[in-house]
Amino acid sequence: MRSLYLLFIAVFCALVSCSDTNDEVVIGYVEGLSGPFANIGEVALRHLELEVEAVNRSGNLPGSVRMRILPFDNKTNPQEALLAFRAALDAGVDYVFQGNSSSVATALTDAIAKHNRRNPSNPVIFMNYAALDPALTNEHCEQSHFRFDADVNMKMAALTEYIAVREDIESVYLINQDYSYGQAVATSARSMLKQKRPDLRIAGDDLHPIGRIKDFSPYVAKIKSSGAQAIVTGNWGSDLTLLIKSARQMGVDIDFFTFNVGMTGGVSTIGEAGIERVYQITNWHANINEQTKNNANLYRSRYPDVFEDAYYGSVRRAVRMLEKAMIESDSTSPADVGRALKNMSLTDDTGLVSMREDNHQLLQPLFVSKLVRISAENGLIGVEDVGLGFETVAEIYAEKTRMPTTCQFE
Amino acid sequence: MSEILNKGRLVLWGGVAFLFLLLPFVFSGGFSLSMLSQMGIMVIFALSYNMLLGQTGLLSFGHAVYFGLGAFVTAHAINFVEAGAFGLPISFMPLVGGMTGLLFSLILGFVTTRRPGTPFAMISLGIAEMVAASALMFTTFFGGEGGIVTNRTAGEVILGISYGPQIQVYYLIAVWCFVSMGLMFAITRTPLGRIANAVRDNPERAQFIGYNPTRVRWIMMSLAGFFAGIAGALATINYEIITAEALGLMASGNVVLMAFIGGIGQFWGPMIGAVLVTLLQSALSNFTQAWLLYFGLLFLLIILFSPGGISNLITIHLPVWRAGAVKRLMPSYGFALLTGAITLIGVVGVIELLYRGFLFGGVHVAFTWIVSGLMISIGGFFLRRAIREVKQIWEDLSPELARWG
Amino acid sequence: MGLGDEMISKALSLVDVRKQFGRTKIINGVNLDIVNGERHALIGPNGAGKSTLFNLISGRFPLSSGSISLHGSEITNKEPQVINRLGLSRSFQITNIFPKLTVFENLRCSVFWALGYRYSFFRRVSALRDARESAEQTLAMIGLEDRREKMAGELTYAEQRALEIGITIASGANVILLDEPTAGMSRSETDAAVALISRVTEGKTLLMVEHDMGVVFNIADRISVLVYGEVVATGTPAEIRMNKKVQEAYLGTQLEGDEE
Amino acid sequence: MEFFFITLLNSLSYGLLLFMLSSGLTLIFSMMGVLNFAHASFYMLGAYFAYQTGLVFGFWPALFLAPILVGVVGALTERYGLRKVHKFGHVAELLFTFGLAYVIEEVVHLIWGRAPVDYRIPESLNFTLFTLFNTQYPAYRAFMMLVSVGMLISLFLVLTKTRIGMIVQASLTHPDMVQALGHNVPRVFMLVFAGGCALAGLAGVLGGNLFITEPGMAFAVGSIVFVVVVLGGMGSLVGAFIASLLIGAIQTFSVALDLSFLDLTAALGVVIDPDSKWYGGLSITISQTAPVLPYLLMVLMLIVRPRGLMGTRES
Repeated sequence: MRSLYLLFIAVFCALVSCSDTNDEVVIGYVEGLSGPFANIGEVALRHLELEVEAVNRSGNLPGSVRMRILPFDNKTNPQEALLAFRAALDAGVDYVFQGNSSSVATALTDAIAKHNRRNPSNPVIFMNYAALDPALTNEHCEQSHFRFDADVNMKMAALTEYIAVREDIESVYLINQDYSYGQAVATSARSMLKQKRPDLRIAGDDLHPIGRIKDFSPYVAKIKSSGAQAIVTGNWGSDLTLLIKSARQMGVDIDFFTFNVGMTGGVSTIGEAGIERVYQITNWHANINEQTKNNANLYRSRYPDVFEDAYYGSVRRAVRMLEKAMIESDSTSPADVGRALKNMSLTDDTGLVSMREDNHQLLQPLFVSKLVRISAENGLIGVEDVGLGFETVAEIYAEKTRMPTTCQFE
Repeated sequence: MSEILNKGRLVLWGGVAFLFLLLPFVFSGGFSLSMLSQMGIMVIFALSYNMLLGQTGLLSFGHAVYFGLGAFVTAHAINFVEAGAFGLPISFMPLVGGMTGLLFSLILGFVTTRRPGTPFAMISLGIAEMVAASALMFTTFFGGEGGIVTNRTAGEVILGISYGPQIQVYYLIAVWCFVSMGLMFAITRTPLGRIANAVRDNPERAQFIGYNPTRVRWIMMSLAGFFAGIAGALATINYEIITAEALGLMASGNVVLMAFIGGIGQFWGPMIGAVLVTLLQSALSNFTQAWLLYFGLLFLLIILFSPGGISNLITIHLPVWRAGAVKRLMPSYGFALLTGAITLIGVVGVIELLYRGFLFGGVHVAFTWIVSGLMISIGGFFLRRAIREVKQIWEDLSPELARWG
Repeated sequence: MGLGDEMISKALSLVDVRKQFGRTKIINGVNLDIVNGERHALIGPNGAGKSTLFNLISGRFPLSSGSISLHGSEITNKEPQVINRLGLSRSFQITNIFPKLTVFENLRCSVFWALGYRYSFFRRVSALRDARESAEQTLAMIGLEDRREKMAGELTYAEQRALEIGITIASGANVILLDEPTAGMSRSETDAAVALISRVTEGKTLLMVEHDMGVVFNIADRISVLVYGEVVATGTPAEIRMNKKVQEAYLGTQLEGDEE
Repeated sequence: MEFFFITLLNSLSYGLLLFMLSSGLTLIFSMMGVLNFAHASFYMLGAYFAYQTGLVFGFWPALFLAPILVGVVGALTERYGLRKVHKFGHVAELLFTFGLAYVIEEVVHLIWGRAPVDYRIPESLNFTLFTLFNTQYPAYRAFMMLVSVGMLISLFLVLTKTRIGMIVQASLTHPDMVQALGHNVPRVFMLVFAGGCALAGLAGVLGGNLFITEPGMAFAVGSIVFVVVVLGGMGSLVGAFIASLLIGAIQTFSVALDLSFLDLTAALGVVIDPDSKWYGGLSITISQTAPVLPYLLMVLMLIVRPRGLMGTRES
């Protein structure tokens, strides 16, 4: 009922153009809350809520102000997102959180930057916790945009560091969704593997239309006949699940290096088919150390009835850095906070994370982890209550993921 | 010079212009202004769609293709202007979109308009699928996931108009919307417009009065593509970004819903639909996550009970109004409204409970369940009676109304 | 151009026209000349192929073989709209109008092409005086002035039949084909229809299919009899009445036909 | 060789699944003239019903129960929805099913949530049937093929050997005549609609666990089924069968073709620089376009031969 109340306030404010009061920082959560991707939006909203509650409990913000979340539905559509952004502005939002869908993120980055240029007295900051398009911290970078997840190239750099030491893998197969994100994964995989493992054979490089393949078995047959020992894929959602299930059904014993398997519903639909075979590259998972396990349990105890488990480490980092920036700048105004965020560092549950000044990209350790069965012996925390969890197989230091940038702030 | 410039119509169009002028003063918030701009764009788009469905009888599931292509080409054109490659004021950019829409609908229309009905619907769906798929694949032109970003302030500042502030963009849209509405209305009053109606009603007979139905459909489709392109260009200017979603199947489906909910039988029906649907999508979605469900249910209800859409509901009451019989309908309408509202609240209660129950789990709301259930059953029971009563009065009235036809 | 008087005086000329659907032969080599300005009736028992012949002439169906010319120019297998533009207009046995247009609009649409407005989308119909006057003239002729603004689909059957004829003649085509204009009408309605037909086809060439012999003998200058896809006789009403073959094949067995 | 045989088997099983989906649509389309936009939604309902009933009764009863339940939903849809809209014409009917697809998807969200549900292949069928060269062929795929062939045969028997089947069959080609003969055509319509939906439901039961059961599954197959029906020809089950296998083959085999325009230009001696503006467009391979090919085929077919491969009527 709480979220109903929040929604009500949001709309009410949108209609009567009320402005925020001084003792509150309004965080606009502009995310897809209806339609096919609504569940992901809900999950991240709960992460955000948990962190904001923690910040408010500690009460360290200057002038003992509190953070308040206003959710806005962007329907996972760039145009609708801009409408939602207008509504958020009317409601007095100073900080916008968004992450699912790079097309929405691009639209928002651009719209917020234009808004800030046209209304310098009332700037807004965009906290991007999951949109991975490298352009956002390169050619499309903006002063007002900060990214807290690693982008596609950084993740690929980390993943290829790991593949470089896996000498048992002699050939890999690239299969990706045919749109800019999948194409970016394929391109960076090709160039980085060539550099780090010149001996490695790329047995195939397929792009398939996104969300349209029902039966992956022809792809699997092709992969099988190529003799590859591992698959590198940026696929997400059913395109990933179907690929893995199909391979296992046909008895193709092969490693999967993925970006998004831990997303809600991923593990439970892949299930046993993925044990010991599916790897992911992320900035957070539950079984990195005792602290991350604690945080995972916190999430579970705050939301005992929900289906998913903690996933978004970057939401946590975004909120914590926002808090720290407000305390350090002794202000809650986006202009000051933005300056403080620019080169901020923070020790989080996985270690030191720091914001790059030159392109507003967070540098953080990344982890390659493997899907395993959890048991009392290994003491791992499972996800989605199916007896499976992730186990770290490699940690890639933050500096290793620093990429050259073309970003030039105006 | 009689028909268009007659007094009544002049007053009506003047009123519309005045309304366009006045609206931003009433709804001045940033969100309201953006929503009004969106409505203006959708009004053009829905009206252009109705040139196909309502006026020519072509059910298209791919009209957003022309909207989207117009929008993309405009985005590139604005970027060329910014780069100094050529100079066209932003105010006239919609023409670029329009010509793009026209070009593509000329090409695609040539091969698709030979048959109306289901084959046409299927071809349009197939073409829409192909265009949408290519839009994701060809990232050079369509910009990939990020789409094409533009800057509407790229042109020179003319008369203090930079198109920086939203209000200026709103008035640009308002002007184009008004002009497009006028043109599209005028087309219905031309020989082509009338023959399009004839082809819709009876394509075979049209042949025997000298017309080639395929040619008529083709021309109408091209004109519809032109106006869809204008709408697309305005969307580019308004949002300053255009992504592949704009020409996807969802966008095409959306305009079908708009036109049909508003009513395809009257020229102004789709305008109501565009305004209402935009309002529902933007406002209702802020209230509830189940807005898509309500939206779908509304659509089904309209098809089931008023296939002429909302505009038809209004039109059938005109004779009643003229006959001065509104008073006789009032009590039963009031009764139906009351019982309908009760039922609706019950249904909304159940739906919201389900959504929330599954999202946040274990909400113990037995009381709300019972109340909602009671409201549905009691409200529904009386609603049926109310509807029967309304029907009865209509039947009683019909001989009287025939005179006022 | 070498066209003799003989050719010019023929409004419509059918040479060995044949049509078969699958293996079923419907029209078996019809030769028929319709003289300019005459009123010609086509009669014959059910299934003789009268309506099919109309459909062949007006371009609705393609011919299997043979040729048809209109005022000396070839129209074989041309599209219906092309034939119509050459001055041949037809009505249908089953009412074929534009149900969601008003009566007036039905008639006005029928004159646009003939007046040269084609696919124009930059002229206002209200400004087209000639179209309006022409439509109003036809409206008066078919006697539906008081139904002017009514939806054609809401008219009574007899009114729709009148409108059907109105649409057919509105464009001023000089060869008119009427397919059973009085089918399904009462006696008095039929009389009105006959009067209407005589009035509107004044000075034009008329070819009509009709079952009602009263109507046929009342209107027609000449009559052709079609039996099993062949013309067995052509002549004046008096000649046809006397013709033995016709009496055997047609009049003797079945005078009142219903539908083909 | 191994690739060829495995892909052949895969294309066959995919084609048969498509046929299960499209046979129902063809029946409905040819009899009622309604292109059921919500057909794929009934496929989805089949999967979800099977998941739900499977939780209680297990997979085998669900295999029968779920299609029946979907059929009931279909019958109700026809009785209280389509039949009322019928008098407003085909466009209204089409739009009704279009709206219904929206509503069904949202209702599925409402009941089962937006994440995929864990609908699994039953243990008794989760084994490798045989190993061809060294690729395993899962038993469940074979089972699916068996069921669809069984369905094909029983559909054939029902249509040719039973009275109701005769009426349905006659209605496929001569709907007016059947009506004239005094059959209760509305009831036949309802039965056909329910039956068509049940067939889609059966496909859902079998496809839901082989692939994935989630709210997006209807959209993923929605339009491909239309392609099958249009390609095969309206009113022709045989056509639908051929088109299903054809599309199955096209989609599976084209995956293997890595040819692109670049290869063509390379063969002509022109090498395109990867940095060139045109590289992106020209480097698209046939395998990338695989899923678009059916739509291209459909559009071409509608333009060239609108009645489809085996169809008898245009619409």
